[in-house]
Amino acid sequence: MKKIIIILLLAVIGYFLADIFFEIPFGEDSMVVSKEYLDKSPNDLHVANTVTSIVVNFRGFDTLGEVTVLFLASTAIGSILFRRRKVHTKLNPQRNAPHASRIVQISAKILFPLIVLLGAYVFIHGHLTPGGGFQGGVIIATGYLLLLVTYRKFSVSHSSLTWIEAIAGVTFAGIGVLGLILGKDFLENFLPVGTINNLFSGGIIGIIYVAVGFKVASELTGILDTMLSIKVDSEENEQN
Amino acid sequence: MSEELMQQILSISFYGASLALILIGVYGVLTKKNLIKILLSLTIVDSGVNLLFVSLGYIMNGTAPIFSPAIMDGKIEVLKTAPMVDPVPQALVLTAIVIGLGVTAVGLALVIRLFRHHNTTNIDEIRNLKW
Amino acid sequence: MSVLTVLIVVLGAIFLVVGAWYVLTRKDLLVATIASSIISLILSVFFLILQAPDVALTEATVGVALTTIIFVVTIRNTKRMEE
Amino acid sequence: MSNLVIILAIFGWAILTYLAFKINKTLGNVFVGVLALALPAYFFTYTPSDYTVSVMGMSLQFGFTSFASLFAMLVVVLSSFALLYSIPYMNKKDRLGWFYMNFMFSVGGMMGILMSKDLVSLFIFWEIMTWSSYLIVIYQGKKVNKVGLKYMIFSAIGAYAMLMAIVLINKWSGNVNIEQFFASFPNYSSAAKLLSSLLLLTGFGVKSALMPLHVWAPGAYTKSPMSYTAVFSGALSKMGIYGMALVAVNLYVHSNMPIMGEVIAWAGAITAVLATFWAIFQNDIRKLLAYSSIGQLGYIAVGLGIGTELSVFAGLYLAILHGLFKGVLWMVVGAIEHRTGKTDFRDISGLIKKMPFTFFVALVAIIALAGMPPLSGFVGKWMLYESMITSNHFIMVLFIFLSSTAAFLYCFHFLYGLFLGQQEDEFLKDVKEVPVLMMIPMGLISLSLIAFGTFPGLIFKPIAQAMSTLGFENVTWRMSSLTNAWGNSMFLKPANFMFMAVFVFFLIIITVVNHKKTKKVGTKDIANGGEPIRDEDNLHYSVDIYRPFYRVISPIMKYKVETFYKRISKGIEEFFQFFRRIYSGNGQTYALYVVIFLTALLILSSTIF
Amino acid sequence: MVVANPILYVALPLLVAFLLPLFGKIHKELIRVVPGLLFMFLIFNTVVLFSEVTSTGKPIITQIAGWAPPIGINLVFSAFSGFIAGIISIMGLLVWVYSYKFKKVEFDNSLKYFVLIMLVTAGSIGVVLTGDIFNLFVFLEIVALSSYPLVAFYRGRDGAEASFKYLIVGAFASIAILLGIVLIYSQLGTLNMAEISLRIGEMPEKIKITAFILLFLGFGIEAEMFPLNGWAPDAYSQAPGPVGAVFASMTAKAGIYTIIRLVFTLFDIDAGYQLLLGMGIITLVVSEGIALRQEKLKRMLAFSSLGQMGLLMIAFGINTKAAVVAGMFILFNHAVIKSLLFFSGSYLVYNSENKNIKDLFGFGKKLPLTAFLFGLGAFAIVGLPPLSGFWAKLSLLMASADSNLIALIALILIVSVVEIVYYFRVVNGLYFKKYTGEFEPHKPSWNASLVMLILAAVIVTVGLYPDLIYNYFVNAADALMDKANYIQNVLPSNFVGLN
Repeated sequence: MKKIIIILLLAVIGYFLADIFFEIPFGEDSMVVSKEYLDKSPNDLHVANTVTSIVVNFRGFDTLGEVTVLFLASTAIGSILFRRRKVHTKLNPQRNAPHASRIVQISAKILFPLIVLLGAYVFIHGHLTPGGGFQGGVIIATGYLLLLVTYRKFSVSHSSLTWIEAIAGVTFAGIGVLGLILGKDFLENFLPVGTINNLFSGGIIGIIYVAVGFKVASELTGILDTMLSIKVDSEENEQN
Repeated sequence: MSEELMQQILSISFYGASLALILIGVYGVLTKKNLIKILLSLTIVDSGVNLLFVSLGYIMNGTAPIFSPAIMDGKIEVLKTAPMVDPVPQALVLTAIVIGLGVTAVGLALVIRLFRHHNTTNIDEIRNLKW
Repeated sequence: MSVLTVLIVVLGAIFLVVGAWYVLTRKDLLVATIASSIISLILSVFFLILQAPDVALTEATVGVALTTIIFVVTIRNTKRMEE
Repeated sequence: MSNLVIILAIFGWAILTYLAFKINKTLGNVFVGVLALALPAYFFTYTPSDYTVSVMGMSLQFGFTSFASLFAMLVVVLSSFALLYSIPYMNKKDRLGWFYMNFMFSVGGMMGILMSKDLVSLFIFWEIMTWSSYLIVIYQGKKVNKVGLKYMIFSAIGAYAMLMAIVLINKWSGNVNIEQFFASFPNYSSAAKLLSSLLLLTGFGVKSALMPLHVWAPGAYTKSPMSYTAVFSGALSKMGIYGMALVAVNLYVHSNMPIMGEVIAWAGAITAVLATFWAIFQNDIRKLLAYSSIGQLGYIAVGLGIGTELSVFAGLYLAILHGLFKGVLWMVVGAIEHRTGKTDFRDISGLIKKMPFTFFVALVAIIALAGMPPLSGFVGKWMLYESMITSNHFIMVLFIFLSSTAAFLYCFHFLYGLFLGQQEDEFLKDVKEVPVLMMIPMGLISLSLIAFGTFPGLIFKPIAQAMSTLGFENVTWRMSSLTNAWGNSMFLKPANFMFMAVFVFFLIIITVVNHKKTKKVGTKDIANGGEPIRDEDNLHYSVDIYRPFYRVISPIMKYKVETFYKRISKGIEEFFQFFRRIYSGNGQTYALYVVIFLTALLILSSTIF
Repeated sequence: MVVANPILYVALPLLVAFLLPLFGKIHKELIRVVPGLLFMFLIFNTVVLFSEVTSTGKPIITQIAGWAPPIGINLVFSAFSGFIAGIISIMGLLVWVYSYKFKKVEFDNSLKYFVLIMLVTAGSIGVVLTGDIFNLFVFLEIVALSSYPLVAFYRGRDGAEASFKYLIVGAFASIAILLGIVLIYSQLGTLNMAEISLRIGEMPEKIKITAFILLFLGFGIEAEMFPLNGWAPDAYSQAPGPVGAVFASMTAKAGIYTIIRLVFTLFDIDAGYQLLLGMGIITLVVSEGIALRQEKLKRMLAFSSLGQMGLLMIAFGINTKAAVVAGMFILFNHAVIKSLLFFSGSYLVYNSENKNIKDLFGFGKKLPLTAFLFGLGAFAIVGLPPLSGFWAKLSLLMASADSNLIALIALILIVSVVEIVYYFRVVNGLYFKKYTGEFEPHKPSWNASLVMLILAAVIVTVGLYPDLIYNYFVNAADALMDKANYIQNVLPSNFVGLN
């Protein structure tokens, strides 16, 4: 009964939404602000990948927020699944299980640097080719995931993660504030823009994207590590 | 196949697929009792919205908004041979995907804690707070 | 845009809908999660067709890999089957 | 010096008093005494002037009209006496600083009400008065239970009705000035007239405990400390009368809406009868006085509602007088409670021996209350009857007559039960007369009651001045005689002397005749038909002395308004209990609400937008 | 070098949040000290910027990344948004002072707590200041994502359950908002709010209305509108004490801000005001009615808070200047008074397991100051003069009288009576019920007492002399209602006048 009602409700919503969407012509040029972006990205910023210039520069504030969201997610998961340090070694059965087979271990060892390299490539060339900080960061995080899964006792040094996280985050926000200090706007480019399609082009965009890459990689690795190292026994009560 | 027809079919497939994803996802959120299923449904809805957004920015026969050397000839002046698709929805969807990931991850962490607390993942049985 | 692409899109769209339904109805959460990662994969192909390589790359890494992993970890920590 | 300073000074002094009590009790008492003396000293010597404050684009005006200063006089006199009385009365209680602070706040609030020339500041001070009195009502803590809440709820209903009226008046008249409201009232549409006057009447009616809104009063009057109840019932309830007089006379008499006046008058008459009946059957002296207060306020409402010159005059006279004698009576109860610690008729008797002064004071006040000649209450009753007869309210006369006759019953009950009757030595052993500081206020007010009985002109003069604010110019009055519409006049001095002579004569005769027959009896000293008397049988004469009478009228008494209110509040709570189910605790349901809301908006989008 | 800049509201908390773990490595005490310094700086920022706005009478428009508004994202610090941002930053400092010693938490936990508090502040201020609709969405997500763990902060409670409900509903909100943004972008090709507002007439009617509905739904969830606020009471009641105040004074403010901007600035749909008014009335009545039937203190406070949000929606839905001024006043009051209630209330039920109202019976003697301040807050929120709540209620009533909404006045006043009933029930119990002895009173630390006293002082001062801040409300209302001015200030070149 409830399901039928829900289906009816959704049918109504679907009808209205479809009614709207099919009125928007598909595949037609209706750009307004984007034209400016497509014009300014290669000409003013000397950045080949317009998406990157939008993400990092024109709408860099969004990206700062986005990085914050990831940071928040990592903090949130840490807070929700918080463990005391002392019992950290008492890992769950999954982590206490025997290691993966030798073949997997060795291939993981070989794959890991390649994956990290790929990730680094992706975020270093974010302003030239598709991809960038997020994608590269996620790729690196999957590399660490490989190790975490393969070597059950492998654990990432939280201290170094914290450092990377903090430095990368501060680089991003700090570059923004540096612009302010130099008398420009927040996140405004204050470096020479270089030649388009060179690695060193786009001024601060490249630097920021590298910082984002490190940040994302460390956040996601942290998240994965937290989630993989959950202890099973029941939680201790805290009262307010 | 004519250009018009292709556009028609593409629009129906993209819009239709994204709408279907949204509605199916919402249906899942509303009816599935399992917490993890609910979160899976939410990711489906998110995917639907993202697909919709990107397909709205598409321009027929456009290219990706990346200026490649072939077009550039190494000059500062930009030559445009083909129209480029709208880069803004892509940038926004990038953000939206990451936000969706964050929400899903937090949700799953909550699921783990709820499971430890209630020893169930059925949403109907987790009702300590009501009225 | 070639006819082949259109064909892929139509098939993909159908597959998307069917896959989403499969995700919802499957009782085994692990299978459902894998199915949802396949949906993400198709989506990333769609993004590529829509000339959005950045989004495609993101969807491929986040949607296919990372989200799936987190779900799997959660399922390992809770119950595999939906009751 | 502007008027506002007085009020601010009172408020500031209240806080200082609180701090003084934190330091030392004696210091605090000194602070209380200083205010009690300074307040009348200042009030009767200063020259009023107007003052305007601008707040949030509204201009709030302060100043005394002659009508307000009539009530201000009552407030000042009564509260300074009550403050003096409090010092010994409250001596043994704790949290004195809190008590006195709120006491002074409510005095300041009352002065503020009287000084306000606009409705907003009136409302502000009204609310200050309300919550400070609420805080005193609940001062006694655990014993109070639900009384304070009831008081607060009813006050809130009244206050919000008033607030709504103020807001509407601001819209219709353009500002909140009271005089301009009265001036523009005739131009209101009839619906606006009805709405604004009903709301204002509800607001003022709650404080003056008119019948359907009186529910809070018995509890609140009895549960606050008696020294405050003297002010509470004597002066604070007069604020409702003050407002009602303003509204009733200015709006209905002068704007041709006599129907509202009739409503007030009938509400007052019914209140008078029913409250008096209730007062008769009370076994707690505080309850008795509380219901009696409600009844007396009914008389006043009758006077104001009829709206002729004489009736308003009578109403105001009764209002002032009621403040005085009820003040004394509450102080008497306080004195008894102070010395014996009891307030129930079952526990108290024969106090005349140990507390003769208190008895005398109570006697004076009771005679004034009952409206018998040598004392001032008589004058008020006389004028009230005359005004009712001259304005052809014959049925109402019956009501009032019934009520005043019935009032004799409880007056007798009060005097007899407390001071006369059976005497038990063990009970009276530790009882002493009250301290001097308590005697002075009671004595002085009683003296004034005697004086006004012969020279009512002492109060007639300010009342006549006050009447000019209400639009009755040149009211004639005499110092010690009453004239009526038919040209007869009665000189009070000879009449009172005659009455007293007769009274004394009979007193002597009865004393002489009965001298040999009287003997002291205890509560257990009773003839019985062979049944052994157990200890728990209370055979005090004055308990339930009116039971036969109660049996006669019990059918009327069964219907209490309170049950009606209870049912309403219960209904409301159950209604919302149902609403609570909306928050089912299931996250999915909440998500479903979102979807339903979206669907509803989409479906209705063509009609809404 | 710029000393004060709207951007610092967002940038600095993020910077400090990223750095806080490193500070923790230097010295553990820094974790608690540094956020306080940050909040103090934010208040300094507010003072400088606000005096500038007041003196020039024009909003401060900050570009980001050096691109003028339609291209880049911009922040608008006007008399309206700046005022709300100021309230949020001040409440941030107070929450920090209050929770400085709230509980002996471990290093890691207190680190996370302060990071989350800073980010929820930054997110709320970002929502209020931003001039770009997608940026607003991002900040809303930041607010939501920092609220989830805050709700679930204590393990002993059912925080996770509340948080999960919030997450589901919040995810719906973000989907609806995103869909609305998609629709707007597809038609107008821009995300800047000023430009959207300028060119909203170009959108086809049907799409415009659907976009409006979707955004209204999404923002309504954040603004705790009635059928959409199922998550709110749970979240309020399960969060740690100070976080309840955070919700009341920050996230709810951000939510109501979004819906106000939507109706007032973004769209030109007149029915939007009526819709807001209607939803406000329903929210008010239902929430206050349900609050009457609550047995748990925090849940009661939560429902009362929802009722206040309804009142806010009513005030802004009436859409006259007087009403908007009243709305600003209520907004200010709600932040101050509800925080005081949450602050003092959480100490009253500190040791109680279920936070039932009957657990605090007789605490008036045990915790005299806390109980007194709770009582003061209760007096203020029901609108007893001379406390600040009264003036807000009075101005709202006068505004609705000016708009001929007489039935509304009666309704608000009846609801106020209901409010009095349940608040005074608690106050009565606090002072006049017997202390059960079941729960040990927990004395608030000096910093908590300080915060509560500051809030109480604000309530009393504003109550005695409302003109002290009344002008700010008027300026804010002017800034909000003058849409043309907003557009002109953001887009000086594109602006040719409103159609």
